[in-house]
Amino acid sequence: MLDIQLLEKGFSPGKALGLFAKAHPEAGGIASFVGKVRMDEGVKALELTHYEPLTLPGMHALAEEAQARWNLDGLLIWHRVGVMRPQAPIVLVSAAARHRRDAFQAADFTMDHLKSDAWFWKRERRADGWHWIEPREQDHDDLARWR
Amino acid sequence: MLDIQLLEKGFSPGKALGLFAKAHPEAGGIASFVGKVRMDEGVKALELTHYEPLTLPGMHALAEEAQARWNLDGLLIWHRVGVMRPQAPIVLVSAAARHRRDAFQAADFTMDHLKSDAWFWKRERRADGWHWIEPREQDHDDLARWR
Amino acid sequence: MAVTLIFLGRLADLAGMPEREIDSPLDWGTLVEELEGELGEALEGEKVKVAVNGKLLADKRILAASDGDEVALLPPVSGG
Amino acid sequence: MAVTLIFLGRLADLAGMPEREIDSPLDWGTLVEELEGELGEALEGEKVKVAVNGKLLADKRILAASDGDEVALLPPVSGG
Repeated sequence: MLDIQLLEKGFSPGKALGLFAKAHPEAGGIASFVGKVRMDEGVKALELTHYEPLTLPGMHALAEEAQARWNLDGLLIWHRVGVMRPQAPIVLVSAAARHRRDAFQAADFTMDHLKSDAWFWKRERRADGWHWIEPREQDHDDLARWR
Repeated sequence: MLDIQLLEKGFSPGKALGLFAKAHPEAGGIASFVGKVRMDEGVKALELTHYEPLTLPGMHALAEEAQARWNLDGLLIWHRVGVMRPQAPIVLVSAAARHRRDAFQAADFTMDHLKSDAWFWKRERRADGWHWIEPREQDHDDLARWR
Repeated sequence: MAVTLIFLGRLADLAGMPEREIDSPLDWGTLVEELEGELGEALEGEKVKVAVNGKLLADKRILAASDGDEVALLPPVSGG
Repeated sequence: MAVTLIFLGRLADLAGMPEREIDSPLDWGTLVEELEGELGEALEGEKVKVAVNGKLLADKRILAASDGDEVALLPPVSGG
């Protein structure tokens, strides 16, 4: 079962994970990742822009690729868009599978792709205004692991 | 911050993760794994035996090794002991870190070691009685990745 | 007779707006010419991609948009 | 004058009990002799480890337990 959402408002990762686990009683393991806006000094807000005609289909395609590569019972991908404060959750990925490695790999793969190969544009507001953020070199390296 | 527990009673992974996230506002990411008793056909219950004088110190040593290998803000390891029903959570691992890869690696590493290199003995009750479970070959391979 | 341009990421800053209309029909040469200055230059960058009605073009230089089409101009992404 | 033996995992099945007392002092030879039959044989298996008062022995054959000690007999683990 896929649960793919672009969210305009805040959400509770703990609650979402609880419901996802309940929806997959057959899964032996669930691997999850929650990404939050970091409290980097001087960052007052983060804005994520998307282009829904590409962003949402892209998330579905990503989920389908993960399902094709690993034996999953379910995959959840929730991603915030809009303006967020430090500590707000940005992204939640959760993979339910019979076996532990499949769940871990699928969650890891999905996060790497969301981070630098999905249609999101990110900027930070600092004291002197907004600044666009580019993926770090590390993000590209992370992605290359799956090719 | 380490949160290492051996639990005699059931617990709610969603709730535990929510509290763990709240306790680590500085972490940019939290990677988690929940392992549950699988609903394999014919399995009526699972029992995990431990030997506390070794099991608990072993879990602390494991957590310290993970902290030494990766840059973590916090690590939670909760493990059930006693008799459990299918679908009950057995283990929860959660790693909070500034960077995503550290969180994923630490959670993955900790799970692999809990699975086949920690002081737990597991048996299943089937229609014809109790059966001891050995780690699968795959579990040993998983562990070898970290050496 | 118009095409809607959608500017994403830093292209919206350069354009000074998130979207605008432009006369149709529209090909790549005309688009770059119309969006002169820094914005036009930025569009020529090889990392900028183009989607028409939600479908990514393999090569933006084959752009051929007509009345009612939505053309999205997409700089390199950055998410997570 | 006694040592407490703790049987873990399948060793508890073979012993028919989770723990018992045995006379001290106790060395490895005496222990295997006392726990005869299938249990004694199982203990000799190289994967069975021994802890005294919560400290794992590098080599179980150096066991030297005295009155009040707790000796845990540990078959291969399996968790998760």
